[in-house]
Amino acid sequence: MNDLLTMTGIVKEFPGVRALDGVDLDVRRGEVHCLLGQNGAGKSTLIRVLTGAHQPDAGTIHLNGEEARLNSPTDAIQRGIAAIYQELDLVPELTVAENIFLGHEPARFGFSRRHQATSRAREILRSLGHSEIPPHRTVGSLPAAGQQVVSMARALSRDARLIVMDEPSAVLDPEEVANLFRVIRGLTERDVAVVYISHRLEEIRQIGDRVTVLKDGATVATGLDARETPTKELIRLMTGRSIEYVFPPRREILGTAPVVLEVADLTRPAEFADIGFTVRAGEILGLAGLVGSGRSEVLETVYGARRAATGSVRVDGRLLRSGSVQSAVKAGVGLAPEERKSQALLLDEAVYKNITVSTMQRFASAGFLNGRAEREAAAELARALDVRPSGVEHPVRNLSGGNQQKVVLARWLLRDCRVLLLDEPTRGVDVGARSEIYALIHKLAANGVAIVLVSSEVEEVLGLADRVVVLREGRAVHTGPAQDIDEHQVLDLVMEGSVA
Amino acid sequence: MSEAPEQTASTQATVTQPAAARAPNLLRSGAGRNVGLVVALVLLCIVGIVTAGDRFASGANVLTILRLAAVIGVVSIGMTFVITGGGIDLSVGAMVALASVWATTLATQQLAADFHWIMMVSTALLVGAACGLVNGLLVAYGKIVPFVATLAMLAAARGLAEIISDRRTQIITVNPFVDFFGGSLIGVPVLVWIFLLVAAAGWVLLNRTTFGRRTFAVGGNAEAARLAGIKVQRHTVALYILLGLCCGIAAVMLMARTTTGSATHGQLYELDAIAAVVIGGTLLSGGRGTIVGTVFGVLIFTTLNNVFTLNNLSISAQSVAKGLIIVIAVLLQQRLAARTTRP
Amino acid sequence: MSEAPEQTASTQATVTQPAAARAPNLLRSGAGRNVGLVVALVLLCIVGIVTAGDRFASGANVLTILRLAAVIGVVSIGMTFVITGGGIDLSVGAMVALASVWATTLATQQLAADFHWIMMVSTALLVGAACGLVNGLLVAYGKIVPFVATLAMLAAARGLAEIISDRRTQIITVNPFVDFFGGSLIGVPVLVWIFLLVAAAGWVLLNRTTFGRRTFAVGGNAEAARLAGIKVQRHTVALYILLGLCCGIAAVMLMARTTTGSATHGQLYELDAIAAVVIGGTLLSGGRGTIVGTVFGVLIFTTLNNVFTLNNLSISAQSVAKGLIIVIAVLLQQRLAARTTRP
Amino acid sequence: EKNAPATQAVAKGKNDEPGKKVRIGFSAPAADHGWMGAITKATQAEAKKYSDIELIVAEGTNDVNLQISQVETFINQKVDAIVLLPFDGAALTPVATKAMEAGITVVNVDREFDSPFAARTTILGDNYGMGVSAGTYVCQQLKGKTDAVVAEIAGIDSLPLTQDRSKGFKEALADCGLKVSNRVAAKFTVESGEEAAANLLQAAPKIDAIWNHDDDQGVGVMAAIKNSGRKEFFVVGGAGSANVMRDIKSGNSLLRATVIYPSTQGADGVRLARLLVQKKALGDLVEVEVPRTIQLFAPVVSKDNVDQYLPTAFES
Ligand SMILES: Nc1ncnc2c1ncn2[C@@H]1O[C@H](COP(=O)(O)OP(=O)(O)OP(=O)(O)O)[C@@H](O)[C@H]1O
Ligand SMILES: Nc1ncnc2c1ncn2[C@@H]1O[C@H](COP(=O)(O)OP(=O)(O)OP(=O)(O)O)[C@@H](O)[C@H]1O
Ligand SMILES: O[C@@H]1[C@@H](O)[C@H](O)OC[C@H]1O
Ligand SMILES: [Mg+2]
Ligand SMILES: [Mg+2]
Repeated sequence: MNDLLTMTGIVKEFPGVRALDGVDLDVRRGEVHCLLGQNGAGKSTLIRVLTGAHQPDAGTIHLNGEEARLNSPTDAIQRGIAAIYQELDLVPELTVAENIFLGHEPARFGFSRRHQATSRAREILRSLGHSEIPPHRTVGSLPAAGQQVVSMARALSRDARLIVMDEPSAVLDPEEVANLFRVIRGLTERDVAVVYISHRLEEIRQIGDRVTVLKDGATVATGLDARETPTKELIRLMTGRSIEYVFPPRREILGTAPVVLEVADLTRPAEFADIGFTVRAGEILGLAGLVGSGRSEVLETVYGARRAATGSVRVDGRLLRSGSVQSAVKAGVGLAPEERKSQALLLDEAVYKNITVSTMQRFASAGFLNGRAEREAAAELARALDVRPSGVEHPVRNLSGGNQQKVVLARWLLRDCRVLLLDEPTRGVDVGARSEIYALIHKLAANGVAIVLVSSEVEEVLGLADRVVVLREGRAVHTGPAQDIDEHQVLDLVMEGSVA
Repeated sequence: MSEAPEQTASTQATVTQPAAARAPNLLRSGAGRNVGLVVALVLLCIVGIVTAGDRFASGANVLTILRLAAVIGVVSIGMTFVITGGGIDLSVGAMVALASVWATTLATQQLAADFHWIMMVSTALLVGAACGLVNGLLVAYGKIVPFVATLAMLAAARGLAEIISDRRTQIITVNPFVDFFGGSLIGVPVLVWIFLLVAAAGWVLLNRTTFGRRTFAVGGNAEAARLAGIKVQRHTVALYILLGLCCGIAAVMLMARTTTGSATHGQLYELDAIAAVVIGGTLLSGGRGTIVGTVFGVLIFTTLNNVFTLNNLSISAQSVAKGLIIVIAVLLQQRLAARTTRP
Repeated sequence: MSEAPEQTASTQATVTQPAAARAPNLLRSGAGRNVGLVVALVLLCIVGIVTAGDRFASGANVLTILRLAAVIGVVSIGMTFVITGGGIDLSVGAMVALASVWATTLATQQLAADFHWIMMVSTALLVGAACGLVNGLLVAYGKIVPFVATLAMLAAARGLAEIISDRRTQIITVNPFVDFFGGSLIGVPVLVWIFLLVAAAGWVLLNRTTFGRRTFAVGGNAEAARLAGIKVQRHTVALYILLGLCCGIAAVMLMARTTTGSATHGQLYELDAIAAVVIGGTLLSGGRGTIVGTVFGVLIFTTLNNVFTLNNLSISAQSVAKGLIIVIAVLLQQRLAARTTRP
Repeated sequence: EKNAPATQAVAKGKNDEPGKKVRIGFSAPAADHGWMGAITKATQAEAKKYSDIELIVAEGTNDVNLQISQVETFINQKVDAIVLLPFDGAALTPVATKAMEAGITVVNVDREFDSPFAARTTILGDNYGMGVSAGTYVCQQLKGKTDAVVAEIAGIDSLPLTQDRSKGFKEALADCGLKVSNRVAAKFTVESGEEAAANLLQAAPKIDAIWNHDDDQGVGVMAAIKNSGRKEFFVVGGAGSANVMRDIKSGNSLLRATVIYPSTQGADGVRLARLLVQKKALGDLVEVEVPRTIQLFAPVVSKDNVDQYLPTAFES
């Protein structure tokens, strides 16, 4: 038998939620096994059962044909299972090398051998194509993508036979994804099996061998051929409906529409320089670029979360105070930040409170909140975005990653913004909800909101935006209408700085 | 602060949360989340009744417990806000002392005698609020960690209180003041009324207003709150002022109880108040807070002292018993809260 | 514990980190991160020299400062581990008291007289470690928040110490014990040697061993540590035992200094130790800790006391001055650390 | 000095004439209650009266380690004398001995060292005697009432001096067939006194007499009693604050008497230190050396003799 791992009838219950309701999964040596499912389908929970982080309520796990009880992460690690978790599981205060070797640092008599750790970390990072990440840098100071790389390096640092990757590509740009695939192929050549989770179906086609689809905590299909199975079929299995996400048709933006957002000569040394653009009412401006090109920084600076060294931001002609979020919010600017967990969510608070936190005043008279109105407004949006589970009273912490992202979006949709800055709005969002979000963005634009969109998926930028600004190493290398440029040209621009 | 064990997982920093946290309504409403505290308090009362009989169960004794709970209770309510908002305040006792001293100087008492005792009350409140303002500014704008900033305030405020009072116990001669605050209304001491009012107002403020909502947000994730457009710094200052005000109120109550103002008032209030708040279920790391829990926390500690005294227990034995009972109460609370909130 | 300031965004949980955090080497090495502390200490010394001249700068006075620093210093080193690991311990003073009492009972002293004074030392260490073990178990397995668990220990251990000693100060009659620990080696008091050794060992343990690495991990992100296969609970217990051991050592030192064991020893050490640790730059929320900073924190507080005593400041004014100086030292530290570590 | 106790009642004469300059270090526990605050105040006031005294006052502390280092600092400074009210007498003995060995005159105040070599002179109140005085007074007042309920409100219970007081009280009561039915401990502060008394009054529904160890905490005790409206007992105080004496004098208070525990001990210590350094004798004694031990008397002050004590009483 070629099966490395067989999970049968796995059940996992949380108070009030049956996250896994009899899941089966079998993984062969050296294959890339893709796990598909909508947000909240139970993918991450299954992974956590597999890595010993959760104990299943029922079901069995066989490794190499032997029954395995995984009582703790240590058990799983010892059996050669490593994981890249969806929610980054790094210690921000420790260095890159320390994080990579967390729990199995090279040591002699308890004394850590730091030079060995550093050189081995450097080696692994190089094999991942990231020799530029210094092993001694604190992980907390790395951008999301850098942290994702460290997470990958950690999984590789163990001699694992099975590596689980829970949405590793969500924060990666195309170049990085290609890099990742190269690494995965290297692994499978050495007979290491990979369980791969992603919402990007085209990735499944590129890297996957077989597919298992989860729906509502149960296996609905398994052993599907990753290349041959039609997309329509996969989506139908996942959602029970047949939708295909397409970008809504382009709208006409009137050249006469007033300019709402005006950014001029914005500079923050070491991050970006001389960034300028304007966005009209109803217009969607896309920012394309590689990880580290400074897109997030630009958005955060426009929002006042970072203070600009030079340059100005105007909304409806009024100058915003540099470095003041207040001033931006007052002028009607909203930001859905990139890092949902650290920058956006109040994890222990109920979904509805997370949604209304920026619009509280609307539900209050003399400072007293009208809880019902608040809940109703939040619930309506949650329904529109298909947040699951549908109740708005759950703490956000208990939601799946994609659903958390929807909550962040809902917050800003609730607020009538003049300008909406969206940083990776569909990160980790499933295909079904993705089309809802696209439709919403268009609807907002149609209502006259000026939108700035950052996404690592070039296709998304080009599909949604009216105009595109391409950033490279903190500088704008191209600005122009979206229909005048295609995906390849953008990729050339971000990598080379010019169209080949 | 602790770490994440598997089955009954429980760390604020973890994904796997204690079961209690999964029932948000019960949690905040106090009923579910506080079962353990209620049980602990009831058990204490049973012990009191069994060992001291009528002396414990009498109306007078209950009022004594409540009167004693009132002062630290008011401070603890204020502390609940600061801790929920992600801070801590070690200077509460010193602020109570300074406010009590300032409000009982000869000059203030003269003013009170000439006009109205309200002068003494406003002095105490002003002094408390001013200290809170300084704390808040140091923390929010000076970016000094709350522990250190308020430790500095602790030293400074007590020193100032000693200087102003010349280390004397200042006896209150304004009788209407003592009569009013020492008196009763419908059979319930005024001090207890004040405590009830502050607790009720605190509950409404924390759970039913935008101010309360912001407090949770600021304490839960300050950066997210900031990016959501909340004025985090200003709100932090407000929280410390609020606590300072509570300390001013507590000073007035203590002045009435002891008929004095003194630099030695309020010793170790910081520990008592934080203990009551934390036992009540408010997270020391911020973002989760409960006024009802705090009230129970205060009542448990006060009742404990009362039962001990009624039983004539030696102080040393009291200490040991106290340690044990705290542990038992908390364990009880955890187990019961976990059970009841599981559907 | 703190919150996100407006412009220069800086929460432990954020991606945008304070400038200091971007230079990990300097940060941990102590040199860069601690400039402010060094400057504060140097300023204090200058004040001492200017106001008290030779009396301050004399070798004897420096040794006095170091001897004073030694006892609380050892406790603070242990506290650095617990706080870095995401915990806190309020019971240190009580543990010191209990260990000192247990190690000086008639029975233990008899044993020591018959065999060797090492019996007293081992008793103190054992008692400290045992208390630490209980703290650790309550926190890691009982899942009681550290503040509450160690508050309970504080009450219980002091009570027990009072019961054992019958509230009498127990005088040490084992002269070799006093001679050894009260003596000097190469002109430096044994107590100071112990402090230096503990500090050095602490530094190595925290910065150069897997144990230290795990401490940072457990305090920085307990769930991540668990997922990485670290036995978080066991490690937490180990941290509290370590601190208990340090309290045992401190008890031995205090016994030597006072030739007594007493239930009143170690009063408010919890506050002093936490203050030194936090001023030193260790994050109260865990994940970041510095032994060098703690040593500076301890030295700043003890030098402050010394300068005050030399200068005959009025006692209340000393309090006020202390508050101000704490604030100034921390502000200085922040500004300077930010500047030097900025690339 | 309006607030300072008037000490002019004590020996005047040649001794007061300025002599050689004397530097005295003074260290005492934290002024966390009124009596301790009064001690330092009285000591400083006394020192100011003498042009030849330079008093160096260390921060009050309950950490014996810090207090030891304060004494070490005094030794390093080469002061002429040290007046020391130790937080714990036994714990400060070694460093006091070291000071003596360094040729510094040490005067021990209030809480006694456990070695005769640690101080040149010791001046202390009579804690045991206080308890005896209070007990004896209670016995007299409750003459023959053998089932009387006597309650005791102690001070900081972990201090040996509190136990000495309680012991004296218990033994004196035993002499007339009485016992302490209820005992609570406070912390010498007003606030703790009020709290302890409030609980005590609940614990004992009927009381005949209360002895409260400390008059500053007594302010709180009386506040609690007043609030309870109870009147069936009388109260005996301790230490002898001016407040309490005025109450006693007024005659309309439940507080009928107090036993003296002078807060002028530190002040006396400074005077003695000065005499010792200047090699003067104690006036009114034929003896040419200052005595080794001076134990102050712990008399009962009641309405009859209050006028005699009021002038030296401390304003708490
Ligand atoms: N600790 C928890 N407590 C309660 N419910 C939980 C917990 N963890 C997960 N759930 C619930 O279990 C279900 C499955 O979540 P899971 O994270 O496995 O989804 P997922 O398939 O990974 O989704 P996504 O694609 O969005 O990451 C969701 O409904 C989620 O709300
Ligand atoms: N892999 C990396 N390793 C180290 N530093 C990096 C890395 N990637 C980015 N940086 C740093 O982060 C800064 C900008 O990163 P940032 O995440 O804001 O870019 P971005 O364009 O928003 O990309 P993303 O959309 O992935 O967030 C750069 O100045 C660079 O110094
Ligand atoms: O501090 C004590 C004081 O309050 C008491 O009244 O007398 C003796 C002192 O030591
Ligand atoms: Mg997931
Ligand atoms: Mg970005």
